[in-house]
Amino acid sequence: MTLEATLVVQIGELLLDMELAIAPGEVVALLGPNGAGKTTVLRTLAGLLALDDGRIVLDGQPLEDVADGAWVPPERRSVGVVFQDYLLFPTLTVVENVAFGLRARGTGRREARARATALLDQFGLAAYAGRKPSALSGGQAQRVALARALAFQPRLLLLDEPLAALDAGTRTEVRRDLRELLAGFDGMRLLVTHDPLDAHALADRVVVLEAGTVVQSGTLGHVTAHPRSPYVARLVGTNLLSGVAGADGVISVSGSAVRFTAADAPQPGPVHVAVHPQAVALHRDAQTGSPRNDWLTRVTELDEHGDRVRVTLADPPGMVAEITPGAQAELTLAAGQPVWATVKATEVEAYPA
Amino acid sequence: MTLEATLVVQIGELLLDMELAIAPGEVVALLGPNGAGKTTVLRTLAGLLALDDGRIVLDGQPLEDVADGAWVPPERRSVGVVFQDYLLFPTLTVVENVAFGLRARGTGRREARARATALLDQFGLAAYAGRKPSALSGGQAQRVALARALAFQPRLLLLDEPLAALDAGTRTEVRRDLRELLAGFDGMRLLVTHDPLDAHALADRVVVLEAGTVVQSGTLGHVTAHPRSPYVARLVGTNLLSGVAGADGVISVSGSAVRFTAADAPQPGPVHVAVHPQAVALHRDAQTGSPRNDWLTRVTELDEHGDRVRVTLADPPGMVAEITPGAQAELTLAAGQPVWATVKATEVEAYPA
Amino acid sequence: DSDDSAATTTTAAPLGPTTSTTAASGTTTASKATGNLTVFAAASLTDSFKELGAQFEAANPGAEVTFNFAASSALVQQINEGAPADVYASADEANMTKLTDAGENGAAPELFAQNALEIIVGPGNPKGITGLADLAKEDVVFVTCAPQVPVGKYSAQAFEKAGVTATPVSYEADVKAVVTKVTSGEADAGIVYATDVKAAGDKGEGIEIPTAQNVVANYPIVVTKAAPNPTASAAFVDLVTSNDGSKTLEKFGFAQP
Amino acid sequence: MLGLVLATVAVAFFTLPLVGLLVRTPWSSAWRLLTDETTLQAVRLSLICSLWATGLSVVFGVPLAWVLARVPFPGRNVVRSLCTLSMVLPPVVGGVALFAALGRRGLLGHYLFDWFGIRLPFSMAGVVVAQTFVAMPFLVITLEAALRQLGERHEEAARTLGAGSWYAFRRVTLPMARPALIAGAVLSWARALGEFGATITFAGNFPGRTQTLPLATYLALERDPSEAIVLSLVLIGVSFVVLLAMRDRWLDAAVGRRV
Amino acid sequence: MLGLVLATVAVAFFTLPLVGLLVRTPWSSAWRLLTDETTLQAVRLSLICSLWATGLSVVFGVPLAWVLARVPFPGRNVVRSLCTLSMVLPPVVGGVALFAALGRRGLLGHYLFDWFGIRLPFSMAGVVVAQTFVAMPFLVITLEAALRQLGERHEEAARTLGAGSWYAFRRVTLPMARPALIAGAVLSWARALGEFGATITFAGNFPGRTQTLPLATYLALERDPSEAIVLSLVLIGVSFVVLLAMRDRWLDAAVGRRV
Ligand SMILES: Nc1ncnc2c1ncn2[C@@H]1O[C@H](COP(=O)(O)OP(=O)(O)OP(=O)(O)O)[C@@H](O)[C@H]1O
Ligand SMILES: Nc1ncnc2c1ncn2[C@@H]1O[C@H](COP(=O)(O)OP(=O)(O)OP(=O)(O)O)[C@@H](O)[C@H]1O
Ligand SMILES: [Mg+2]
Ligand SMILES: [Mg+2]
Repeated sequence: MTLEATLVVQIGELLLDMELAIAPGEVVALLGPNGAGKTTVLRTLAGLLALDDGRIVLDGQPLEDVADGAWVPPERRSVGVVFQDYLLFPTLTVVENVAFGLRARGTGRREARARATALLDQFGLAAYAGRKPSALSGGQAQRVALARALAFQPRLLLLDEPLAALDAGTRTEVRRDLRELLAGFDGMRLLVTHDPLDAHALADRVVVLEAGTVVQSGTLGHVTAHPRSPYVARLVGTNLLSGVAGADGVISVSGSAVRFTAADAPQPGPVHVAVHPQAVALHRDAQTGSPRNDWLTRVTELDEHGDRVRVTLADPPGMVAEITPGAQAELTLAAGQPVWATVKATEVEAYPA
Repeated sequence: MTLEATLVVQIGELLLDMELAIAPGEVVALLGPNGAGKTTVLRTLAGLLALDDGRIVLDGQPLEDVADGAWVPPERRSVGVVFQDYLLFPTLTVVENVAFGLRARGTGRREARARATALLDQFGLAAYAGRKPSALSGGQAQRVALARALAFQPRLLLLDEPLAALDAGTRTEVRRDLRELLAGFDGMRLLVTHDPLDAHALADRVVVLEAGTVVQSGTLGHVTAHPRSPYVARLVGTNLLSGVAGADGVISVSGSAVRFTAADAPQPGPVHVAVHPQAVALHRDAQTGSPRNDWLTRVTELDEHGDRVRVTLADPPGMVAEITPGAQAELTLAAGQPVWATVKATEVEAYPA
Repeated sequence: DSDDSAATTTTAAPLGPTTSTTAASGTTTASKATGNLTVFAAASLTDSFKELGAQFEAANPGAEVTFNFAASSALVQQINEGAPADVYASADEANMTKLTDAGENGAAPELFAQNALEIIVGPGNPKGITGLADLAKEDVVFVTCAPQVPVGKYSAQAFEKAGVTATPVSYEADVKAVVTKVTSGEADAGIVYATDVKAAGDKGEGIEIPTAQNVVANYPIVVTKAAPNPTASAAFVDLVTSNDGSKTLEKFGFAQP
Repeated sequence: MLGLVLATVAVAFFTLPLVGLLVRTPWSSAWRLLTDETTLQAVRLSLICSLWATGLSVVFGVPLAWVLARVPFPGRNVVRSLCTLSMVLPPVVGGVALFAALGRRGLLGHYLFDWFGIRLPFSMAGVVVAQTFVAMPFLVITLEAALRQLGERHEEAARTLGAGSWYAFRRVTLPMARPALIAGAVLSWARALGEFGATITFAGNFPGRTQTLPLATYLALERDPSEAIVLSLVLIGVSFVVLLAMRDRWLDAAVGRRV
Repeated sequence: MLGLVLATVAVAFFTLPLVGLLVRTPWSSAWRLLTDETTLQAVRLSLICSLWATGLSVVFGVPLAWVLARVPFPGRNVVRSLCTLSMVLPPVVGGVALFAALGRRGLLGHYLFDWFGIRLPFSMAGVVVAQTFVAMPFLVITLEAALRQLGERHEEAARTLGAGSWYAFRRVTLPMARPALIAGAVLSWARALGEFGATITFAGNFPGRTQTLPLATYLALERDPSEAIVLSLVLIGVSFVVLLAMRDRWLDAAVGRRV
């Protein structure tokens, strides 16, 4: 019993074309830059946007199939959605909003109300039960939207940036609650988010969507270790270079004189090279020893984050180095200043592109 | 020439009551949990919500003064707002939306259009200039809203979580662009955000609002070092305890047997104690030496973040410790397991509550 | 047919009969009449007056007649409001009186036509109506005009004369509404003017009402006080009251005073 | 400022004639007329029938508006046009059309009559039918526009929550369109209350049964205009009260500002 | 499903009478009548006047609706009621009221006449005035409801961008309310096109000058009901075309789904 979908739909200039499979009880995080098509994916799964091609099968039942014209309307798919802009019902009170899904499915008024109230308590919204959505703050509204989608237990739950408007504290709490709730039942969940922490805390697997196509998917750990696109690299905060590995295992990074060696040499051919900012050491002058993984460059930007200093290095090969305030105190780096960068071979992750 | 405001307004159960001053060219970040009243503050400053008491003075001109009934309507205050839910004009194209402020202020159609287009380019939205907002993705819409508020250069700029819907990458870019733009002109800016990084990157000063009142304000550094409320502590990711300092400088933390000494002893009396998670060391068994800052507790939660392991320790005194994967490998901690925690006196920040 | 009945059932006209001399003068003075002439006439005169208007224009080159047809009451209303009327032809004396009371008349009103009551029934007279008495029958659905409307008042009088008491299902607001009800088959019978039966053509049949029971409507005409074109007005009134005029009117079912 | 100026002119344009009427009202005879039995009958009948007509307009008009706004089908424009033509029918012709359909000899009417002995013309029911016929389109058009203006996103949300489109409409969209619903109902009601032509033609004019206030007024006009004025003042008074009841807050959508 | 059933009944209710009319139309005499000069004049006049009336209704009705919806002032309900009373005036009385105000002996009218020699009654202008008088309220009510339904948040946003409330209304709110604006205009137009009572009283019944189709129909009725039917078919035809032109997409608000 799973979700299996092949989604092909043209929207504006964007052609969305992807495969998606979610196992029962699994939570998949859908990551991707703005305009990648994440919301569009959710709309198609919910039945709010018809496919141009492909099919959607939930628990073996085809919800939509362009081939044989099968089509199940949204209200008869067991799908819950948290919309990016909430779409709370303005004329209903908060509790009526949350109870709506149950009422629409025929639950008695009293029971629906009771369950809705319970859920509101859980999200710390009890105080607002009687209010109209127009009297809620942004974050409150978002939590209500979340509660509304969770109130009836859909087989497939689609969450479109459900935590974006929450403050740091509430966010961690809701994240925890959500994790427990989701652990609870064995439906399938698709979570759109821009925050790796959400993915880390909630998702078993991440799918990275860019310009309508999947560029990478797998466990967060794996994706973090082997980013395959600048977006992913930025997302997980490592440096990503692409180059070509020679027969000798030496990697020449495209567009730069610098050559790298990795502890475990990759197959010859085009490769991705991932280097963690903390693995990039900086020095005032050239280092003796292995000439490899060692190059002269310039500081383009300095940026202190609490207990780290992020140093952006000039292209090519563009990199970010993260050093301790102590190191910075010695080096006294400043933007525009030349500097030697080195990376231990053991810290160079190289894998086929 | 500054903004000076005393805002008193009752909205629902919330009584907003605060003083706010912003100097020319200054960027103030307004932080606070959901429902603290941030948006309400912005609405009052923009003239969309009348004060119950107090006054708003911009560049010496009173915009509103309950005392003498002074009142300047929104359109004649030079105030730009990015709304939490954007409020783009659905019937106008993106470029018309951005040009609206200029047109409304009498700029010629062609010029307004030109300047709007330029701004759109800057935000990488040129491709969407001709679209209706309904054809934008969440993040795109938010950037348009930002551009719209920046297009005409208001004396006072109010940004309500302007980056919440942006993906990691775009977010850093926009943050940079924004910083340059804001550095450009000498107006005053108030930025509502939930992300300390935004505050760090953009704001000179932060004001923390909780339940309608200011709990703390100052530079981010200072606030980070001396959090005065659990919310702030959570926000900046340190542990906050409150206790009482004895004459001997020894601090007994309320509700727990543990007693702390700080390198520089605080004045006797009630104090806040801030301890950075990385400063909390964990051991299988009791440590010899100074008996202080050393206590037996239990692991309640384990949580790996990339290159750190966050260990939540049992109340009292509730704390989070951050250790390296290496350390974890040795300790092999598991939830529920007893553990000894220690903190160097030098790592204990104590200051009057 | 109905014409004769109308003619034969003529009773003395309150305003006294018009003399044929005026008719003669009508034809003589006609040549002097030029310019625009505005005639406010009762709606029931539409066809007949259009024809008279044509005759008038033929007889008086340079004269142009404009008509304003509406309910007699509405016309009085308009004239009292200062409407640019030269001539007012009413379907009953009551409305003419309203005009004279307001002093809007330029001369004494003259009667130019009469209209007798008839019972109108559907084609083939399905219910076999023969006279007013039949209208009192249970299974007969009949309509008359409301007492406020002249024909309604006359109908009431007719019933009185005939000693019949019958309640219609509806008191219509104007006589054409009665015709419509009957011709569309909603009512079995109605009381209308002879002219209406004629106008209804084959959609309705007329049942004459004996003179003894019948009541006649008098049609007065007058030149208004504020008449922009008095000479032409007089000429037109003369034409209407002349013999030629009478002939034309008879064609449409009117009787002579 | 231009907007205000134009608005003021408009108000004057509406107020002046009413003032004029008041000026010309023969207050002396007014009282006698107002307390006249037939007048009171007419008022009662007018209210009852117009309210019935409004009720029917809502019951049938709301679903129709929903279909026109939400259910796409070929020839939707034709249907919309058909359902609004009765607005432009000249008074009497409207009645004739109703005869043709529901009269004793009408397409449907003669079955009603032959089989069930039901005769709509000359009955109070006839009045209601006639009024509904001319009044309903006002509700339909107003509401359809409102529904289109609202867009479908909230309905979509409702459907993902398991609501059929009709349920979603009733629970979510219609409440959001409440101002338009009320406005439409008021327009229909006003139109029904003032209805004259179709009524007198189709239902006839019988005091206490089918003689509504406009009919009484019209007849009064035949005898004495000033009487008519008094009667229409009654009509005006009645509707003024009702319209006043249509307070701001009724009209206000429950949806306030989103903070 | 209930909604659809009710809607279908409604459609039938509107279609049947029209079919009935067609059935009873004397097609033989139809052609002669349709090509008759006065008929064509009437059609032309009806169109011109009703369009003028609609135009005026928009020009004055939109600001009025805006004031009623957005500018709070004491007695706003009273004003709203005043401006909608003309909807319920019985046909003829409407004309009488206009006389009282704009007639040559009217409150304002006699100044117009004495000072400028302007006489509205019995002129084409008079027809337009009469039609506007009865038609405008439909636009006002419809639009006001739509404005209230929209809420003020987008206007607020516009004002923070420096737009005066009237400018904000014109550039932002009105376009968002376009469906209602169109609907209101159509209702007014339809009402104006079908207007009879006020027109024949206030403007008289002069072929080519003030004789609109409804008036022509009324006269035809005096002569031969079946002629009247033909004429009203013309009226129906004309409006059918116009209503058809009111396509779905015209009615659709530009605001689609927000992704
Ligand atoms: N109605 C439409 N017409 C044309 N283009 C559209 C329409 N709706 C969306 N798009 C485009 O499709 C792309 C995908 O939109 P979508 O909302 O799925 O992006 P997203 O991944 O949700 O982005 P975000 O993270 O900003 O929400 C965007 O570039 C958007 O501009
Ligand atoms: N119209 C209203 N009636 C009653 N209470 C309201 C109304 N609008 C807002 N509130 C309450 O006022 C408080 C402050 O709202 P506000 O939107 O300012 O919070 P906020 O700081 O912006 O929160 P968030 O970060 O979630 O946007 C909230 O608790 C909200 O519930
Ligand atoms: Mg999205
Ligand atoms: Mg907010």
